[in-house]
Amino acid sequence: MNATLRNVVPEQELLRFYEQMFISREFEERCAEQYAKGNITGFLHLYSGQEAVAVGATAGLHRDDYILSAYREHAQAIVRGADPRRVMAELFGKSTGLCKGKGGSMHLFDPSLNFMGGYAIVGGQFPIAVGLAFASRYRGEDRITACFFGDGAVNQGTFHESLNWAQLWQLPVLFICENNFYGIGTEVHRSSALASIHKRTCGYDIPSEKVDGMDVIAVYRAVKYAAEKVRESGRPYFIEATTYRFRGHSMADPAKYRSAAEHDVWKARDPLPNFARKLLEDGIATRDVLDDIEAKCRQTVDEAVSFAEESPWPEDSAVWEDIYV
Amino acid sequence: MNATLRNVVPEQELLRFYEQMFISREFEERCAEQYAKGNITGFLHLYSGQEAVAVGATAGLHRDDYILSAYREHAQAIVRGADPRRVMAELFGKSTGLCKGKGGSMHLFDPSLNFMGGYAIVGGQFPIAVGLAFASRYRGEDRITACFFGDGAVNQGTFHESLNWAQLWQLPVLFICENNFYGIGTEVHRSSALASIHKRTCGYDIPSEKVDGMDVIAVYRAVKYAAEKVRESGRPYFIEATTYRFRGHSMADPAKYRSAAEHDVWKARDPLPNFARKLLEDGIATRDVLDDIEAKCRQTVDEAVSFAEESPWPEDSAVWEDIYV
Amino acid sequence: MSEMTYRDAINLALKEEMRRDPSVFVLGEDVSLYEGSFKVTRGLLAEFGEERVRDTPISENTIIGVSVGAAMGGLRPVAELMTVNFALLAMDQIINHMAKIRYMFGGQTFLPMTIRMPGGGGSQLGAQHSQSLETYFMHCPGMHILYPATPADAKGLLKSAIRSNDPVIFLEHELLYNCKGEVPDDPDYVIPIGTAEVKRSGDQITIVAYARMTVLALEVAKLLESEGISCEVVDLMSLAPLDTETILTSVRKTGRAVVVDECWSTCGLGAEITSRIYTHCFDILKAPVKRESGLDVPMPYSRHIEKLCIPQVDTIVRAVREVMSGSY
Amino acid sequence: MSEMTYRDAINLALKEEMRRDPSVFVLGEDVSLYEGSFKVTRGLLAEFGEERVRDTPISENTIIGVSVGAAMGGLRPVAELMTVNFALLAMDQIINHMAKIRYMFGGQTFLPMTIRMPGGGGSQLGAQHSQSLETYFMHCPGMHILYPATPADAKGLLKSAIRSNDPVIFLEHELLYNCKGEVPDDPDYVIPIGTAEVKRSGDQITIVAYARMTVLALEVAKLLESEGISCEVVDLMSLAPLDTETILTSVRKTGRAVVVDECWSTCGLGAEITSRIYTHCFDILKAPVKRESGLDVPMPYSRHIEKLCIPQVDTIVRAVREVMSGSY
Ligand SMILES: Cc1ncc(C[n+]2csc(CCOP(=O)(O)OP(=O)(O)O)c2C)c(N)n1
Ligand SMILES: Cc1ncc(C[n+]2csc(CCOP(=O)(O)OP(=O)(O)O)c2C)c(N)n1
Ligand SMILES: [Mg+2]
Ligand SMILES: [Mg+2]
Repeated sequence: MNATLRNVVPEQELLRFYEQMFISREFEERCAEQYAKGNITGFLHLYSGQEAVAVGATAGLHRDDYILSAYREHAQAIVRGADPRRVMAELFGKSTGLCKGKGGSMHLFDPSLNFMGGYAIVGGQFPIAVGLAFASRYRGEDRITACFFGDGAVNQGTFHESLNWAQLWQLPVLFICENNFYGIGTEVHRSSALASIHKRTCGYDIPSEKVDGMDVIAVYRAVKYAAEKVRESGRPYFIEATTYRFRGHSMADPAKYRSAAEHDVWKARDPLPNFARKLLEDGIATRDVLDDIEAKCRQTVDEAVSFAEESPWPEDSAVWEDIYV
Repeated sequence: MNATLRNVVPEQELLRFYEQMFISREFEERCAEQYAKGNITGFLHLYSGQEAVAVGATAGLHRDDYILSAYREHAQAIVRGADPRRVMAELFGKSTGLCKGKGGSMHLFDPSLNFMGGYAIVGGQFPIAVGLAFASRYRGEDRITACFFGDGAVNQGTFHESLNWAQLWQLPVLFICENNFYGIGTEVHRSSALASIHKRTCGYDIPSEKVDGMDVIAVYRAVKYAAEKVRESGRPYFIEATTYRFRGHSMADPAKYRSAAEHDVWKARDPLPNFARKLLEDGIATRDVLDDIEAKCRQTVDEAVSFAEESPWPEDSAVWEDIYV
Repeated sequence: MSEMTYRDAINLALKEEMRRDPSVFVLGEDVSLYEGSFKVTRGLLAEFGEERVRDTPISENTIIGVSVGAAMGGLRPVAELMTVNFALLAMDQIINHMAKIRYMFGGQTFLPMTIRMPGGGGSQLGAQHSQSLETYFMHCPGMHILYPATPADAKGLLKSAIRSNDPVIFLEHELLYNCKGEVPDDPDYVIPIGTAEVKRSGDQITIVAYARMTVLALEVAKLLESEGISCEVVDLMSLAPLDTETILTSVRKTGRAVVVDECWSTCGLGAEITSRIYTHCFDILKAPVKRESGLDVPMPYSRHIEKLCIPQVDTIVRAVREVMSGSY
Repeated sequence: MSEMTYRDAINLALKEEMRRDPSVFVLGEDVSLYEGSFKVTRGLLAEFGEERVRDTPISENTIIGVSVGAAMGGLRPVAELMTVNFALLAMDQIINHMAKIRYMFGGQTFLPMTIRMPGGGGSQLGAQHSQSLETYFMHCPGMHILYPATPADAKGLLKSAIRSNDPVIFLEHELLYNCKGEVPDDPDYVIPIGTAEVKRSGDQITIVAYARMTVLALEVAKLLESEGISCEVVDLMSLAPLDTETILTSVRKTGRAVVVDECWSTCGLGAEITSRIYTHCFDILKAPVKRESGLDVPMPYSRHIEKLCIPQVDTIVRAVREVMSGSY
């Protein structure tokens, strides 16, 4: 196992995975706190539990590759490199936020990182991802587009139209479904006739596979392999990562539709402690090293909160800015 | 062969198939004439070449079953029992038309025949068909819903949403794709990543099959079988009938995107002369019998044209009627 | 009369109509097991069961299309779109189909269906989740549009909607769900579609408003009373058909008007109402009519600028004062 | 100057802009091999090849979404929706995405894209294929809306649209495609977005119109000249941003106005323009402003009743005469 891990990923990378997962979790939990305090408002969808997907997938992509996601995207933005301070400031609605406070939690965006947005309309990002991939090919860029979405999004018309289109035009899109088994309160088999989501690509001749989304290494390997396939072939590929959100859909949801037993099963598969255990068992890190990483993450998030608190509100005039060029 | 035909369908039925196909063709060709004269205006999409699908499929359904279609639906309405005079009057825009002249060629409707409409938005009829099927089940009616559509419609979001929905809710919908290989000027493999349309139902676990849409008996058998399956199981089924339109997409289309050679191949498969030949060969009809049928059809269409010509225009006040109950 | 929230009044109307008529059923995303994302359908599954209270996939256009088909097939669907913003995914079925089917089929069918949609801004939900799209529906003939301001109206109007044989769009304001009011207990309490109501009498100026804007207008009227400005508040309730007569009668009395709408200003419903007032009251107007509308911007997230985009008590007060001090 | 049709002027603008800028590409249903269902994209495939002139599946929402993505990725897509009616299938990408993306992402990206859409009624296409949806686009901030009346304007405006760094909706009237006019040969002939034009001077009454309604208004003006009624015709050209100043300047001169729009009357753009005229010209108006609009009905097929639903030369004449004989 030790050998395997090290063979797959350099030691420093493994520690980075842990750090990224940890800061993602920490960030979300602090968001919940700030929401309770009234510093964050609106809809807030936390990613806790799904960290292995964002971290593994992002590591499997090139930095030039485009990433798009839905509204549960804080971790994806941060893992791609967004400054946690500016993400938190965005959530506070401050002018120093990633989108000047105009987007909020659901609409993070940073083109300097090729992070092409969080979208709040379920399924809205599919065609946009296809269009970005077309632009890359048209311009002769060596880049693919990774499009994240949830299990609930696969029944939108855009899913179908976009998968067909990506394959028809032979575009380099990597579709990554984060199947956390629920769209708000609706379990996947209650919204999808074929609940095994990766199988739904058969109607478009798009190759697909399922991966354990609680295992950061598995996600990393699958995405790395798939991304290279997409890059070489110029054609789409589809990954379903099975995972779980430990919290409700949003802060308004106590998630009573899930049993405690179900929750426990998944809690036992929490990617953070499990990956930490592996790192320790395999001798890749000592507890001290992990403690240092965790402390550093906590501090970063502390700073993010302070930064957000101290930042100014947008000027009134901002209302009229950024509509037209 | 003789035995087979007679075994499958009673003799009188076979003659009725011929009559229905013939009147459908005759009706369309007279429409073309009336369009040239300026008596029919707007968009006019003719069915010539596809008659075996409407006739075979309708015969495979119960009279109580709902039928919905797109805008190329004159034959489907007439075969279901709509009065050709009132259909022609509708095309002329007369007040005696099936829809009082308000619908026109693309919007035939006759609830007394359970003919639930022609729709001009590609893919618009899918969800409506699903809703009708739900109403039938809810009300405990022993009826299924047959939904006709073209090969071009399968890439609309509604196709996907509706197939998933029909299977998820377990509704008695029979999807019948008339694959005439073109959506206006676009050949099916240029719009669908998976050009074998019946295979596209794999993502919804809906059984499907392909049938020769130029063979009225084949269509009849397939639909009869499928309709019973749908009726018994209460679940959707999908038929792809391969066919060809001998004319352009609409009267405005000279159809230059198809080769003469391709056209010839399909012309040789014209369901009318081929079925006539079979009836003669199998001794089911003499040439005289067929001549009589043809003459009768011509007369019916003549009468339809006269009726339409002589009918009055809608009153001005009709503009404000039929919006609200 | 019982005191209850706007949410509970809607819930009650749903239950009463479902009890009354077995052809009424409810469908939408998370309306059944989850009892609605705004909890409006609470208790429905328990009372009416799975066949009549149906969760759907996230397929908005098909939710409406299925409702159209079900209505054509003899049922009375009450569809919920989780918020009005998602109606933009269903415009094909709403505008191209629902609103036209009766007409284009020559009156041979009718669609007794209701679409319920929470909407409105002010909750820091950002540009894609804060729209007020009432004008989009009003512009298209073939359906009725209702938008209640109070719990009682919510009950009475929703019951009319469900009983109507025409398609009805029933809008609910997200910020009103927790507002309380007295609601008639009568299970046949219905408010006729197409009637506006003078919610407060006054004789110096008319404020025309609807939904949450009516609530603000009433606050404004109360506030300004102490300054000696007497405002009459006309609550539209039905956006389509629009009860022009009630508006004009009020303006003919007061001679001045402010029209408040929450949607984007340009081509918003305030333009239509203002235009009607001018056309019919031109000769008796004492001052130009003023529109107090949502700003023509996508909604920003940050609450400090979001509030600048939606009419507020103080901006309406300002508008009223301006019209009061204006003259011809 | 060369004489050509509205169709050919659009075609020329497309070709010139594609020659000028390799990032411009065209996509839509049947735009490539079939050269467009109205033959507007004739010759494009031959000159620019398959990568730049792209047929798409019948997936309207995705046509717009792909254009949004391509624009974000550095291209200048020019999407054709076969007719404006199908925009209702794409409202999610148009209104929820295209119009909001720049704003909600804090100005960090921009979408230099154009959507071309033929539209309008009068060809006996029935309720689902005869809509005039310009008001739906005007109501939503975040995009420009252009709608030319002449071949020259079609060329100049489409070129501005394609060069614009903001999303532009470019409407084309189906009944104007064969109309001819003189068109400037200059490959840099552009008409600034946001400017209306006085297409005919007059001093007794202003007719505000756009697209095919401008063509009718000009006929009306000519007709009425012989009766001694001098009409000024303001052609909007840009529906958003709306050039209010040009409208008001004209009305201030004439003191009377008829606003002609082809869309449904209620909450149509005529309401907005009328409301602006009243608000700003109240004191100088000599008679009430009249709106001559499409009827609030789904479009019937039969030509004998269809024509009652769209403003015609004689109905506009009647409206002008009415305003001329009215007074305050
Ligand atoms: C078009 C649309 N319909 C409905 C919603 C409301 N909504 C927000 S999230 C959600 C569930 C999505 O579930 P899934 O795709 O599985 O993502 P997850 O929340 O599990 O990450 C719904 C229905 C929406 N935002 N957009
Ligand atoms: C939503 C929508 N998009 C585009 C069109 C224009 N259009 C009319 S028919 C058609 C092609 C449809 O082809 P297919 O489904 O194969 O049917 P066929 O005409 O071959 O019978 C198109 C694109 C439309 N009517 N509706
Ligand atoms: Mg999910
Ligand atoms: Mg076809």
